[in-house]
Amino acid sequence: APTTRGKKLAKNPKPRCHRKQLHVNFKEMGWDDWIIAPLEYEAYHCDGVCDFPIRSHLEPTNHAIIQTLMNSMDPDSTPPTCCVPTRLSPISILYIDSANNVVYKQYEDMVVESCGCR
Amino acid sequence: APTTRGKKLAKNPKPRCHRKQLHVNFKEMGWDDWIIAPLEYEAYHCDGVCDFPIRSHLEPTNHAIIQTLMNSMDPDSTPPTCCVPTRLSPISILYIDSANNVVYKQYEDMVVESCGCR
Amino acid sequence: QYEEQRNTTIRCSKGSRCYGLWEKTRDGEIHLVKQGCWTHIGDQQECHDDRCVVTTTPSQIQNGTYRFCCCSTNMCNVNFTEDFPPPSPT
Repeated sequence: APTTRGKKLAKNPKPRCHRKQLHVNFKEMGWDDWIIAPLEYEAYHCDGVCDFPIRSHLEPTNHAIIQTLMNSMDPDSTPPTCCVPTRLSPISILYIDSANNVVYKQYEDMVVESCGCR
Repeated sequence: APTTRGKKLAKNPKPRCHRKQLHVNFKEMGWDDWIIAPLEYEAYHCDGVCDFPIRSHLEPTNHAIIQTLMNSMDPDSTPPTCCVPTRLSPISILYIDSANNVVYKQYEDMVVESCGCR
Repeated sequence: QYEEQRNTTIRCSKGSRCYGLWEKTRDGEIHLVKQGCWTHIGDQQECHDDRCVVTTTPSQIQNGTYRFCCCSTNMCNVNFTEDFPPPSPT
């Protein structure tokens, strides 16, 4: 693999923290016995590495900046920070409650809007 | 390893998501050329698995509950959620600014108070 | 806790501590630099003492002449004492 002054470039470096698709199918999860609609939706999820230095769009906390720096200095002593949702949005769901009523409700934190290192 | 109806018990299962110590030494990080005090502090960090079902004290979001369930159903299709700080607290820092003034400031999000799966 | 700043005394909020920062010159002269309330101390710090004792080797700023301490009783940061390891020979 090509090297830059002794630092071997990883053949296919894992992509940096970003949002990826995650298609949720309530039927496959067996939840269609209480959920009327929607029976599937795009939830997205976060994946990828949080390497040093953390890019500003990944909105690191001060703690994440420090932990990432310490991980870059000594990977064995400190784990890297993790790529997780930093902003989530709700979806509306129509479902049958335990008293057999049809209920319309907004479920919070169901769709990932952005990811970051924490 | 002992088995329970075919499901092999991991020899030493990785501990569940929890808070661990992380001692930060600003001198070792080379930051003692602008930080007067403190030169070290306990920042803690989060580590451990987020397995199904996520315990309530790990305060999962709805998205985290769904992602964890999907991961338990098909680990290859969906990664697990990640153990990250859910509550952080500030520390006070005395430092020298670029104009060589001594400044006292409260830095937010410097100490992990609790961890959760996100 | 009360604590003094330029001959005025201010009250620190509940749970916070007092701190002081001095400069100690090579020939032992001591100048007050800053005093105030230390509101967020983290687990580690020695701010729980009732006297202002400099326990950590000063940072390299200002050629190591700064003396910082924090403490937890009224007016405890009026002056300081030193109790830190001598810098290791380089």
